[in-house]
Amino acid sequence: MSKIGVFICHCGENISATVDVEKVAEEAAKFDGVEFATHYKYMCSDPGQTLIKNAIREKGLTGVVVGSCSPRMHEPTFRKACAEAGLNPYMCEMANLREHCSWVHEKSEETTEKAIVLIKMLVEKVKKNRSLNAIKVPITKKALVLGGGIAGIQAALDIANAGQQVILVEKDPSIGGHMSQLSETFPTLDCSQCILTPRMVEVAQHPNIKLYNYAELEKLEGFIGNFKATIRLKAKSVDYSICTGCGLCTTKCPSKKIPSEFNEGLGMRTAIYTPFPQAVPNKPVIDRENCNYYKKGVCKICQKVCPTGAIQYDLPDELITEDIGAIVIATGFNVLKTNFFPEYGYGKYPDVITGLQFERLASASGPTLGEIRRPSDGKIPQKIVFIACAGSRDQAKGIPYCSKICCMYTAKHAMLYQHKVHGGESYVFYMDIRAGGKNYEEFIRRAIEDDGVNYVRGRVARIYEKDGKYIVKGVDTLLGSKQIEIEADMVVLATAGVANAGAEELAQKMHVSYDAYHFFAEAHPKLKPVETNTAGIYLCGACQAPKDIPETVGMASGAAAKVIGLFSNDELTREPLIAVVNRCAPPVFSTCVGCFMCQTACPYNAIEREEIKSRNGEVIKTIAKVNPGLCQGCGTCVAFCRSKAIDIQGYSNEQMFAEVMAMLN
Amino acid sequence: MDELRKKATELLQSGDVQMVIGYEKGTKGPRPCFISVPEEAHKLIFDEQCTGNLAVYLTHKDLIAGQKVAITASYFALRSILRLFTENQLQADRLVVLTVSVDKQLIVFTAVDDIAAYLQSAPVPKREDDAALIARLEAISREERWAFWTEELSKCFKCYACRAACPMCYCNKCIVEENRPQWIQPWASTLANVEWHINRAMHMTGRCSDCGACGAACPLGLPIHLLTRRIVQEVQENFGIGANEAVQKDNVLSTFKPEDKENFIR
Amino acid sequence: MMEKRYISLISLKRWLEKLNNDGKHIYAPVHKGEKIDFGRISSTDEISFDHVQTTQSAKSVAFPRTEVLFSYEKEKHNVRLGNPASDSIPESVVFGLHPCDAAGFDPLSAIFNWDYKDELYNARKEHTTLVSISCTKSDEYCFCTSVNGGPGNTTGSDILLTPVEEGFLAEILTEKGETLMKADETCFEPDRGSVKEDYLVKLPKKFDLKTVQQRLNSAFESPVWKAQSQRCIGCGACAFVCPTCACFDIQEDAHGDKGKRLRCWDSCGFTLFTQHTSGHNPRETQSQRWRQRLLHKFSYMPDRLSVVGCTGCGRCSRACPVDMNLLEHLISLNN
Amino acid sequence: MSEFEPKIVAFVCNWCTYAGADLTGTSRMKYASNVKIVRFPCTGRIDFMLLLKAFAEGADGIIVSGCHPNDCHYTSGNFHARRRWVVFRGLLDFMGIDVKRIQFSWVSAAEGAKWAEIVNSTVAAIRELGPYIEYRKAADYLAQQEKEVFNG
Repeated sequence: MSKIGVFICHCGENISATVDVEKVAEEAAKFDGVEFATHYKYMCSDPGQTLIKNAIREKGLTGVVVGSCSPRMHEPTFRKACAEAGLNPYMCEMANLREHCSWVHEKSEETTEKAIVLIKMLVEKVKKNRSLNAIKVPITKKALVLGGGIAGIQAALDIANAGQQVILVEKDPSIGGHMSQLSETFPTLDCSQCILTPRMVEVAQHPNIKLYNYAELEKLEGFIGNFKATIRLKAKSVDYSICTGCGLCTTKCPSKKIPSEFNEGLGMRTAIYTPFPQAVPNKPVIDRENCNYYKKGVCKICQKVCPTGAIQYDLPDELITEDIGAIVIATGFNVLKTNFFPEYGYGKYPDVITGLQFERLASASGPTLGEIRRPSDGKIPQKIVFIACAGSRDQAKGIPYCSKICCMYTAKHAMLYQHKVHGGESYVFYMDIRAGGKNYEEFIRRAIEDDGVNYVRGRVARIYEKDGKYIVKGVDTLLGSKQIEIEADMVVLATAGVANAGAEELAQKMHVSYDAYHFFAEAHPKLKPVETNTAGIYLCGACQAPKDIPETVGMASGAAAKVIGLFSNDELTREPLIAVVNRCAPPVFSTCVGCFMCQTACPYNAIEREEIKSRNGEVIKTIAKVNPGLCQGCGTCVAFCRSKAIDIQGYSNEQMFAEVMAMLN
Repeated sequence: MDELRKKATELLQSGDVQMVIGYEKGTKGPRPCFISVPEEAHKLIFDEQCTGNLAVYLTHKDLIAGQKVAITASYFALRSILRLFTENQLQADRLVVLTVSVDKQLIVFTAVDDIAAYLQSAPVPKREDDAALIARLEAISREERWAFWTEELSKCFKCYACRAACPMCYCNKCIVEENRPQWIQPWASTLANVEWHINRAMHMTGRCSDCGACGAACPLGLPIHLLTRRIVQEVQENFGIGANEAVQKDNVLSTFKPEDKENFIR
Repeated sequence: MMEKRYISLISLKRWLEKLNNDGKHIYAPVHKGEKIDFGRISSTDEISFDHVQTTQSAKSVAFPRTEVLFSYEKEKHNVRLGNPASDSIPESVVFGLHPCDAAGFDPLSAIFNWDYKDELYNARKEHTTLVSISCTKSDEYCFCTSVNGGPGNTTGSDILLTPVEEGFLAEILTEKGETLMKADETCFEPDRGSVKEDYLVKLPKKFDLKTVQQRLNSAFESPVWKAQSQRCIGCGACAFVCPTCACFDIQEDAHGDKGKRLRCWDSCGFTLFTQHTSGHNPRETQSQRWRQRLLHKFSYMPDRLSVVGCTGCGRCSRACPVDMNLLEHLISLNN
Repeated sequence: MSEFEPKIVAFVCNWCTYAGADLTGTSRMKYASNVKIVRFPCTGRIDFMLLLKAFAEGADGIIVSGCHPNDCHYTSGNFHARRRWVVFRGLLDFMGIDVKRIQFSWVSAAEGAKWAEIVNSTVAAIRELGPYIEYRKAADYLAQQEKEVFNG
């Protein structure tokens, strides 16, 4: 039998000015199951709370309804007060007599009547409340960072420096990512490698970071604090425990004509290779697809020349599993290739290149040692055209979004060109110049004003080859859509930043959401930019959307802070207002029929499968089970469940039903 | 039909399946039958009159009892079977699905995807009478529709033949039997019946094969299958998802599109 | 008592109109969509004389599908109870039911009176007069002659009308029937001496009831139940249309502090009918439930209440969505 | 005769509309007292049966309100709810249930004024439509027992 206490607050005069609080308390005392009802000037004050606590102790109350302000304001206050008096905090409910009644209605009998009904609703609800306990989830204090670009490096270092263990997984032979390919960085024009390489080395040497290069996430199971990650270590054909990284093998390898990924195809590499001289780890791998030994069964030159005998051709892929508490996704992005553009020659013109290729040309460590030369004939282009928004903001290409970094790097490219090719002429075709950021706009102005880059507002319709020149046809919309033609020696497309190939597959593997462009989706566009919908998995860098280095680094530190925060406790404590699947005695076990339609409705992948087995291990029934570590308590599954096998604590079917019935009867 | 009987005999003889769920000649029309020995396979029939949705038996645990079974499925039953797969109620390696096409060809499905492909290519059996009644109901005023449905549904005595005949109603505790809280008044009276049928129809969203078995099962002849029919139409018209597609989708109501209709929302 | 009269169709209608004008509630077979079923009539033109069988039996005149047993109102610690006013039960006439339906009230009354005398059932039955019409037609589902009945059987009826040329032979069988006749006795003419049997449909016996009963006595563990029930989908259609099925459930119609306690039809064919709170179900499978249905009607009721729980009306078979033909199953038990 | 005062139930989500209604209060905007709010975690939680129950128990009108699309605290609960209401409304209308009595809306935590407007306009609209007796009548099986003894 319920013994409910009802406590009506005057809130000074905020409530009592329009609501007859005495009458509300008087009427409430008459409700079935109400043991005690009273009113007081300030229920949230110390004496007010003491009033409630004393009543709980003296009357042996089983539930409390406080009629006062919005529960969004003082629900924690009153629940805590109840807990202090020995009543389960979840046996306390609040009726909103202020924001939803006294403040929005005039003083009248109707207003008091409404207040009485609001109290009645919550009295009926609280009768159906159940005692709940906070949910505790143990935490494995080890983070997994996916991707060793600047985002992953920053996140890994931040977490490691906070004293937590990190596993960094990089799919390529070296960490460094796109940033290691860049020449100089805007808006300061400092050398990218100069600022990045120390960080890379720090990663390699950090006692709290375990680096797996040439590795990929194979499988992810579990949930926040308790993931189990299976990582595939791709066969390197080199025993890293013996290899000293002397590099002799790479100089002797006879397959030297393999386009270098690091140089965006503008240079060549060998079959056994380290992607670039500053690679971390600075040890080679064999590219089995291009190696003579794997292709034809003969060669083995690298093995012969290796002074330590580190080359082992039959090393297989290895699968390792790690217990992980949190994950940071930092898998980065890619750029569209030139063959995506029929109007610009489908990639068949060798001197129509992407911005990333231009970075390699401009880089001192690049194939031309930093000189701007045409890939086709090595000549220095005297006239160059940069086309911004190549693919970006183009509905027809299916990329309506802005790639965000192109305006800045195009200005940088033009500037670098002007610095390196004296007397050269550069043109930038653009739609708008987007230069929001510290010192960004100034940087653009410098390109135009100091370095004399010609900015043309308009789109390029076509590029074709004529007499060894590229004829770039476009319009200048600022000059009344005047047709212009430029005879260029070289064209650089600022191609759109796109999600990495395989991002979708990875997202599915990890049960995180992704958007229509296969970028990973943040949990909330404003308030949860580094979280994903799956608790314990965080995002940073360009895998979420194209972004520049400072933003990436900031986001990486943000994600790291989330991980460090999570790891600051041994257990995760969560509000128990979550969904639960009912269980009942055999032979029924649960009214859940295992259709798993709830699973598709859950935004948090909190619904798992549970097999109910007989004593001899035979599966009797497979039913849904809510993972309390993941469920956020939205209750969407509850409304979907046909047989009402799932219910949500705190907003249960009985509670909501009772409220509606009480309101209308 | 000979081909069907031959196949059934073969399946039973070889031990590939232990039971064939099919139709036999009944008192007035075809009725479900369960053949466990090859000698009885001659009883099997399959023609246009075989419209009852046999998929309902696939979730009868006492009947199936862990056996591998074959089923002769009508067009709509195939949809239900697809849906039961989607909802994890069937195991592909425990079921052989057969049908007879419009041009009298026996078809043995070897993969679930083949069923989907067949449904896409085979003509959907038409039910003109229902379309006409729906059109008539749409043409009259809301008040008249309410009068029509309360009159019809006031007759319902809640024998739950509609539920029992439906392959998708396999819950071991139906919402109408749930009494904490009592969502639906379980007794027979007009509003209690209206509530039941609204629930039945809503629960079919994206799951209904549109077979009409619920209406056909009703001993009082109430046109309750129009409600599920309507749901199928709503899903098609508002979300562009046809019944063949819907039954394969995890959950039509949770696979939203940001641009879904919301002209009724302020 | 038994008195024979003759009544012409025109007089019959006049008599019914008189009864209607006297304030009696008259229920008769009427067209409902494509089906024929009982309904309260306001005009005799609505009555169907032409059908083999109505969809439902006439039992709901005494045992409605949903009935209020009592109402209550809570006031803090007190509860006020309200009893349904049994004196408000209207005087009713069920017209045009067939002998198998009238006979159905015997087993029904037996069930509602074997230990507790059910007040509401008895009051409703008391206020009802049954004017039946003998059968001149039958179909493949009918088997009244095999269960002690017949197309002109008088059991249970207060008045039995048998269609003879242009009118009806009226057998006034009970005092209730006589009272009803006397509402306008001018409508009834003296008996014309028609031989009733000549007008009745001929319905040969399909099985021997005694044999079936004997077989059932030892058939509890028989595999026949499983074989017969395979097709059954476990709905309640058979029970709800049956003139003798009397299972009910008690439900609560609660609205805040007020509510009503209801009695509603239930069926032993439903899974949940026997399911315990613990999850245990003594009749777990459909075959057990099917066995219960048959044994109850053909073994337990004859044994304990001395009345067969089936009148051979065939409704269950007509209503069954999957053609569970009772007659067919009884014949197979017989053989 | 006094004017008909409709009973209106509002089913709202905790994060947007409930907070929006709080803002209406803190802004001291006045609205009709006919509406009473039931708080849910999310519109995705709102069971369609609760709407029918409200009508059966005497509500003349219903407001269902939550976060604007893309603003859901739980990312997609309101999208799920929206699909549910599309189908539900279609079915109700087909059965002749008066869908004009159900007002769906998106009210954010910042839209205190919109909440007041939604309440007032809904109250006015329901007042115009009158009490929803038509629906409640069907609930009264005692009144209908006569008809229902033989099931219609």
